[in-house]
Amino acid sequence: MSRSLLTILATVGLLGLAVAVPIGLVLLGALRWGDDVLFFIFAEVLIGAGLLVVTMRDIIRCGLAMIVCFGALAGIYVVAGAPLVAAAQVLVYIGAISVLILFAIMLTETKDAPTRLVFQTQSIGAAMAAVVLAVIVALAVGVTDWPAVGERIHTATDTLAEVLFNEYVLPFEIVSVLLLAAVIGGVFLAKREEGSGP
Amino acid sequence: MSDSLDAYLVLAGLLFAIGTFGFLARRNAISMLMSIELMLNAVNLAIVAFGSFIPSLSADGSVIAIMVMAVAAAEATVGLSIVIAIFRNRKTPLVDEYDAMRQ
Amino acid sequence: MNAEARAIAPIVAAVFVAAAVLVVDLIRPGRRDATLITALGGLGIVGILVLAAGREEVAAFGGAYTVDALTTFLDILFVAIVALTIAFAPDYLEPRDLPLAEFAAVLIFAITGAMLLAASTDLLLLFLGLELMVLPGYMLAGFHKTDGYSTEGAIKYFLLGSVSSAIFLFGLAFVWGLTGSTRVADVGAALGTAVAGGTLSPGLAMGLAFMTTGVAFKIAAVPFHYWTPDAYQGSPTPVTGYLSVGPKIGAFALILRLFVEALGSLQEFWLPVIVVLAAVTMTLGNLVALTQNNVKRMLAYSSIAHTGYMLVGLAAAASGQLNGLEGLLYYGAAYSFMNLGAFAVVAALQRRTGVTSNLETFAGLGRREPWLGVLMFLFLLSLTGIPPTAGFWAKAYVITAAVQAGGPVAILAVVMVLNAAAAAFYYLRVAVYMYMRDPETEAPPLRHSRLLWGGLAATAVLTMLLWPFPGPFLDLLRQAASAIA
Amino acid sequence: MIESILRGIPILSIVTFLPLVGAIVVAILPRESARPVALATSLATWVASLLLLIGFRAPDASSDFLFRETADWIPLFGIQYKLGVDGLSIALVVLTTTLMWISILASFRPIQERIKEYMVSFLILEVGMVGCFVALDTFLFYIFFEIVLVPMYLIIGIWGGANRIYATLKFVLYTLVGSLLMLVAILATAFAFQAMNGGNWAGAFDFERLRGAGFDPGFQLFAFLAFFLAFAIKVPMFPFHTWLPDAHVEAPTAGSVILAGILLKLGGYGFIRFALPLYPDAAHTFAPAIIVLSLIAIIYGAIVALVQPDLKKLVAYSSVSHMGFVTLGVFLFNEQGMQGAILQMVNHGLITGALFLLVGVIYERTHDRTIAKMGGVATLMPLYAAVFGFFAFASAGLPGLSGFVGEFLVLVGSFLESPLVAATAALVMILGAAYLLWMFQRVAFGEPSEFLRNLGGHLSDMTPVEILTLAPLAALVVAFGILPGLLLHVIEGSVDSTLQSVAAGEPVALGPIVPAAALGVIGVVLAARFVAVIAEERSGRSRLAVEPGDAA
Amino acid sequence: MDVSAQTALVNAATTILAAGEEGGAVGTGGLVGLLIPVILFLPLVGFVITAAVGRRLDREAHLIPVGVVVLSWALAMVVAFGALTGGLGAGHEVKLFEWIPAGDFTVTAGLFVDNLTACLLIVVTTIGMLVHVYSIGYMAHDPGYPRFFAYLNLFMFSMLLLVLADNWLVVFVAWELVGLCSYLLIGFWHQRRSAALAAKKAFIVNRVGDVGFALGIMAIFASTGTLDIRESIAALLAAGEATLIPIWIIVLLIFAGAVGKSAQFPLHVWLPDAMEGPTPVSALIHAATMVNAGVYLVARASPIFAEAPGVLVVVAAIGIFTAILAASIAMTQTDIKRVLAYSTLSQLGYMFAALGVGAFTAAIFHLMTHGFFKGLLFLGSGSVIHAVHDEQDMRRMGGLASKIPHTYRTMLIGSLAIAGIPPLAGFFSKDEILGEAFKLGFPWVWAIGIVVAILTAFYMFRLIGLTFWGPSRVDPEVDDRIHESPPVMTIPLWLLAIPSIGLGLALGLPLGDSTIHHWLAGVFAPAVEALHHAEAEYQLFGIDGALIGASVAVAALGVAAAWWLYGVAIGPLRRQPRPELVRSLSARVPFLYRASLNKWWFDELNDLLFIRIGGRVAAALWWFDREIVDGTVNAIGALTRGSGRRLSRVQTGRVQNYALGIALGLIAMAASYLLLAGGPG
Repeated sequence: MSRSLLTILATVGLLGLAVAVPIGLVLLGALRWGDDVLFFIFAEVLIGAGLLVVTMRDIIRCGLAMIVCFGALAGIYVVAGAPLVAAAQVLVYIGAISVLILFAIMLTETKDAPTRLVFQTQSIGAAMAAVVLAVIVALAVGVTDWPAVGERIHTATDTLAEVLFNEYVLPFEIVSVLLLAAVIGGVFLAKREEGSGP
Repeated sequence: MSDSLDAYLVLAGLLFAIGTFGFLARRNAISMLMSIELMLNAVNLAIVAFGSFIPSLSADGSVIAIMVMAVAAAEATVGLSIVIAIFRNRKTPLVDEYDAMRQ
Repeated sequence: MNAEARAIAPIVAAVFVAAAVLVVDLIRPGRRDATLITALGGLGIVGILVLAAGREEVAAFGGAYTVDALTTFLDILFVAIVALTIAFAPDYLEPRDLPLAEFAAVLIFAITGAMLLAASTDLLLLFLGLELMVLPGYMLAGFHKTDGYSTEGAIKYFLLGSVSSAIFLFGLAFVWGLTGSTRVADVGAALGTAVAGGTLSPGLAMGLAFMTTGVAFKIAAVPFHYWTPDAYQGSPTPVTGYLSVGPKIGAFALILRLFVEALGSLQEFWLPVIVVLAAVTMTLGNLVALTQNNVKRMLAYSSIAHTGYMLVGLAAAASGQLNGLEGLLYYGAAYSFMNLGAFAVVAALQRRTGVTSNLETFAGLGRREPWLGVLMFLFLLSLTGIPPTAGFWAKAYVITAAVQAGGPVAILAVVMVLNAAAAAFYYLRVAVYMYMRDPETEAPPLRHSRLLWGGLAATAVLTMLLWPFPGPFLDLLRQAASAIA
Repeated sequence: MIESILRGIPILSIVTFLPLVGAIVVAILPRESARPVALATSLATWVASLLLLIGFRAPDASSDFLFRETADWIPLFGIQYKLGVDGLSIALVVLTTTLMWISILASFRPIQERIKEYMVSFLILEVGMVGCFVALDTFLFYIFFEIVLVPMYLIIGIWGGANRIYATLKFVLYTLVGSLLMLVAILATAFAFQAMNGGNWAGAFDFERLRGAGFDPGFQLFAFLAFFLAFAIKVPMFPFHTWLPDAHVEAPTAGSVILAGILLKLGGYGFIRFALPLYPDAAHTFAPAIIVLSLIAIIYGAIVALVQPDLKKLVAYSSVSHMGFVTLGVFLFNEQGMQGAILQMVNHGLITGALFLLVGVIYERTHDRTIAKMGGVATLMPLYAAVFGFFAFASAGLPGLSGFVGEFLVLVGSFLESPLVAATAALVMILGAAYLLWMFQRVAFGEPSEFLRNLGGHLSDMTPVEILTLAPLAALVVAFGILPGLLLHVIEGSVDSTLQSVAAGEPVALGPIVPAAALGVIGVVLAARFVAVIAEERSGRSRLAVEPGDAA
Repeated sequence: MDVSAQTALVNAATTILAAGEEGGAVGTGGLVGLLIPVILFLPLVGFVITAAVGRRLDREAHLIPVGVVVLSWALAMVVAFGALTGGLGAGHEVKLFEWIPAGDFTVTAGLFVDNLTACLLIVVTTIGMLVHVYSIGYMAHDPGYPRFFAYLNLFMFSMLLLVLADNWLVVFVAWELVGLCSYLLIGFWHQRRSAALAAKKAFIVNRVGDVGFALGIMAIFASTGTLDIRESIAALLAAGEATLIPIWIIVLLIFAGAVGKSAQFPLHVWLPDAMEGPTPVSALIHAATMVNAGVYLVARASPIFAEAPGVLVVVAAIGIFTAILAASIAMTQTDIKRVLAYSTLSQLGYMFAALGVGAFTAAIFHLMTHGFFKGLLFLGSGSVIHAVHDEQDMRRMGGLASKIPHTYRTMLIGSLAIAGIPPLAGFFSKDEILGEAFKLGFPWVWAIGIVVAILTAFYMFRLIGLTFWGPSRVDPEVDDRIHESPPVMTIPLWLLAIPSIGLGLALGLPLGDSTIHHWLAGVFAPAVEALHHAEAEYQLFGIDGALIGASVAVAALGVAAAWWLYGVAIGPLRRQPRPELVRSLSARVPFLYRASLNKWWFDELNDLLFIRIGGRVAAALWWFDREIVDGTVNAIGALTRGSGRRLSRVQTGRVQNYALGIALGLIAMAASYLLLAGGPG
């Protein structure tokens, strides 16, 4: 009883902190209102949800956290000026992939699974490797002078459509073939053999 | 901050690292699959960021991101079907118990 | 037909062949012959189209898709690989009640991806081609879905493969962002100016690292090879044969397009990495292969070692020797046929279900099934690199290039031959079992389909006769190499 | 007349590939015909090779190669199908073809299993060996050099003794290490030549053009070392010889005959034909070290032979000792030494071949080769004992038989260089007599042993076929002993031209490399030893190839 | 024969044989040019035929071998006579064929006859012929009859080649071939382990010397560029000090060969064991011919030996030491053949002593006389052994004089001859050696030689006494069946007795200017000149007479001592043996007695050195080979496989482990690229 209360309190506290920090930063002048705050909050949610995805014990909750994470990312896409991608993100990831994964979770859930160890014995090593990787990427990004960086560009949907079906017609077709192949193979693999198993 | 390419890229790096951690640390096949999705999303974030900040890539960024999403969907399909197939054989989703072949 | 259509025709045709196989199976379910005729006939058409397309160099789709001699060379190789794999498959699949049509269709999808890789001169297309090549691979690995080993191999292959794809894509994104283009030609030009000062921007270095890791994984270079033994061992044997050559050559095609063409100007940066990778890859592959008692697993490690040998060719090429590219392509072709042949023999032995691929299976093979024994011996000799087999010529070609390159690459040549000598041990150990051991239980000889024999004959002839004689093969090889140099 | 006829036909290709045709025929026909077809093929090849001898011109012009056949093979790299023989090659080709039909004949009775495969292996082996001796293209030579491995691998591995798998794998791996490094050297040499010729590959593998090329001394050192390793393993020189006793003991009789009779000669031939003329400077640099190794081999092989309990092993170690004379003679760089070395190669082929046949004769009857179990053979099988004694003395270098002349010429050659070397090598006259006579005494003399008496009637004297296999060898041993000129006239030209091309060489200063290398070698040995000891402690005796399950 | 007749004969011989060659030059061609090869090759033909068809001839197998040897002997006599009468001038050579044409190193096989060769021809062919004949009887019941004669013929060929060859390397060939024959004949009864061992020992010990000889030949070639005996000697002499290899080394090496073949200390150990062979073999090879080869070799090389006086001293020392060593051993041996074997050693020692002091002629003289009387003694001992049914132990003989009279008488003659009792052959030659030694300034050689002479006389009459005189100690079972040998054996004995008695008189007179000196003066002139020995006037009633007296006296002393101890039964001289006295005397010098009985422990020493220590060394090397050399190879293999096994543990089967590996690889890759990014290198 008290544990779930504690959890709720901690969650609320964290959420508060997540909102409070950007506001505080704006007040301090480090952030500007509008996009910056949005970006910050979305980024917070993204990272937080991401961490939850990889750390939570209950895999269904992980899946739900993943949806949150994808949503936050869609928000960032909007901030970045790619609303179409954001839409696609919502459709593809939240609408399709996440659902797929949730179904898979249901299908493969066993009674004893959640009670067992969630993490590998090597999780400390994994954490260190991940940190190092993040540091490397961050450093490399920070040190690099990006060429021809201009203002943030908002891509119009119609130009996008034009590009997609003009310049990118071949990749587009290839992707469809890829999906076709994946569906054929997926159906075959997931199909239950007659007279075998549940 | 939202005008800085670096911020997006660092964010992408962080997400990628989180995905990496999940992949390395989790035991459940579907958790690992989710981690992979996080990593792909990180890549997508980077791609979109480049598209947003580099004029010559403005349209391409979005297109490529969408395509990567499609690829991710395909991968998820295949992956989940394989997970289901092996679950039928092994009755467990814990990948570290799939070690019949080694050395 | 305009040039663009002609250029893309083989890939379109391949997709249609895959679809046709499925449709034919729907109309006449389970009819082996119909499926085979459709698949092999369709592949024949694809092959013809490849040759037709290859008659002139075309840069289609705004330079994203190029048909040059390299494309033609690799496409022919891919078509041959798939055709042979399909020829070897029925004998293995039928006793296990695995559907041939799905197998063939998925396989043809995979090879479509590989063909795309061979022709792409666009980073996005390269990535898509790679995915189209490997995704069916994951499924093929798990094709024997009721078999624990097959699915285990598949999930390992899939999980690691997906991660490596993500890593590769991450790197690709950075390169793309830094060069501002996805076209190989533009990327190359941009990088040429970017590294004019002799240094590399950290972002680019990181991107390069991610990309190298990604492709190193796909070609099963050490230390990104872990998936190989498990996936190879677990997969149905014909699939293993395919996996050991198709995706590997495809990944090398990617390397050629990406590293040699697009990142050619960064040679001085990635050459040392390739040198180290080559040395480590062949040495570890061979050392571990020495200890294997399962032939499929042994051949998996041996395929890692062969990756190392091919990397030597790449290293020589990166040191400015065109021979290196020729050697790499030559090695790829020779390796494809001998390795496919070896796996085909293993598959043939496993016609009876329940037969493992352990070394004991081979005991007394030379007496029980002399022809299979002789063919296996031939493939093993070729893998060892004993003249006059193709494996030898390929090694000699690569070594020549490495020696010409001089410096650390020449030392690689020495490492390579020492490795080849060590490798002889485990290849010959199979021959030891075939000819010098008597089986513990005498199994009656099996009947194999004519298709299998035909396929084996084809691989054997190619293994015996793929010499660097003047002729179409060599011409194509040289043109292919010079197409990207 | 015969010369002009021979010039019209590709006689060398015929000699080389006739056995291949035979092999194919044997493979096609049923197993009953394997023996006669194989024998007929080998005899036909022999006759063809004798034509070479007849067509051989007087030695005055024979620094040049005869019966050349040249065709572009892989023009991309200037690789040619180029054959040609000089006296040295002819001598060894004829030796090969002679021993070959003898071996095949000698296999008629002992080999009953898988006779087809056996004969095919032998005939392919002949292709490889003859090819090695007639190839004038380094690449072609390498190919033939490697081809030899495969049939020998099968011959030892399939028809060999109890521990055959270990032996055959060791043989192949050991040889491969050397020959693959040689391949690198061949390719590097070709490239160096090509670079010197402004990037033109033409002739880059052509021995005659490489011969006078004059490579950079530093490069020569490395290339020579690779060649040296390949040939030293083949010869085999101390300390690369340990594959030999194993291979010999396990190989079937005819396999041992060919192994000792011809395969070892590939090493000596390679030194004379390729290593010396191509890399004269390096040859001069390493000659002192090689001479020392040869001396060690000569003495060491003889001493170790003394205590061998197994007949074949004894003969194997005697081969180490005898082949030491070959390398010694070659690296003296004088006429006597080189001629003696070549003579020694031929004679060793004849004599040791015969000794292995003789061991085979007794093994065929007793299924044992343990010297301690023998005794009194002279009483039971007088003819056998006489022939055995004959070849034992021939092997011990009895003057009047062929073994003496070669040995003595090498000794003379070494005396001219350094009396101390000659004196050391001459000790083998005592040691050789000691191990051979001791062996002979224990086998042939005394009362018939318990073991042999229990065999009773199986111990018949030599059969006509066995006599037929040994008689030609005995005749040649006598002939070359009394008229070594027969051989010397044939090889004179080759010796002169080889010496000429090596004469220009100058030793390269090695500086501190030598002690460093020596320390390195010692270090490797100690380290390997250490590891082996640890490995042994951990898992009983662990050997290269033998796992617990590997024992056949 | 008066002088004019002699001259006429010489002229006739010259005309017939050498087709009118001028005296003093080396001749070629002519009838003799045909005869010499025939002498040589007849026995070879006999060998080949007998080896091929001998078994079918069975008991008639001797016909061809004996026939060819008799023929060979007759021709040899003609040639020898021609040569010794000066009919061949300075010699006659026959070139046969180019044996080894190896560029600069060209060996032409040829034959050469001069007076030295002629002397040896006489000994070799005569004794060879008689031994052949004798063997018909001696080997009559042996199953290996044809084989025996085949070997004997091969030996005759080899020995003749040895003395006839004109090239060092051909000599070496013959040298080895006689060794081979010796091996075959010692081991003739190969079922006997002792025979087989003795044969092997003989060959191997000989090989030790042969190494020296071979190196000597190489040194000669290195120094002169030729191996023709005369040419090379001339070249060496002409070069003087300037030879590539110092002459003293060359001659020392050649002498090493002689030491081996002639069984001189320290390589003498093989000869006594060689008595395991059939007795005719002992007579022919190990007494009369082959063992003399060393003496012949040194004599042949005398001009260059003379250039190295220091080496000659070594020769003399080794010779005389061997003489006394062997004589001391012979004193106590009980095997009749071994006594004779040690006696042979001792007498060979004399010959080397003679060579060493520069008395080359005396050495050859002794060689000839010794050949005959030692051959006689051996054949006689064979007859004795035959008579007592293959018993060789003299302690089981005694009193045989009356039962086998021919044997007894001839052996007595032989013993008197070897003991140096005038006027038998041995007296002349031995006296000449001792006298020359004294006169040429080697009194120590003389002194030891005198002691040896006493011992010789003593042990020979000990032998006669134990064998023929006194009471019979023969096995009673055998005693009744003792019989004299058949004529085919006794006739050769008598034929050998003739030169044993008369050869000294024929060749050794007149004293101081003997025939043998005339014969050999030319051959040894260069050596003698080089040694600068003052040609002392022969003084029968001075120093020479005194020396003769001393020799005779000591010989008589030895004989008397033997009679005193071991008895005598010649006509009126009768005395019973006193074995108890022998025992008490030997008890007085226990060390010497045991040393003599145990042959000064040389066999034990060799056993220790070569069998025990050498065997250990060989075993240790084999261990080294297996464990270190091969061990390294195997360890590298094991190391490779072991590292593979260790590396394969990385493959845990768990995806996450793999992924971590990939992640680490990625980090390493990124790190290395970032490092490289700063610029290449």
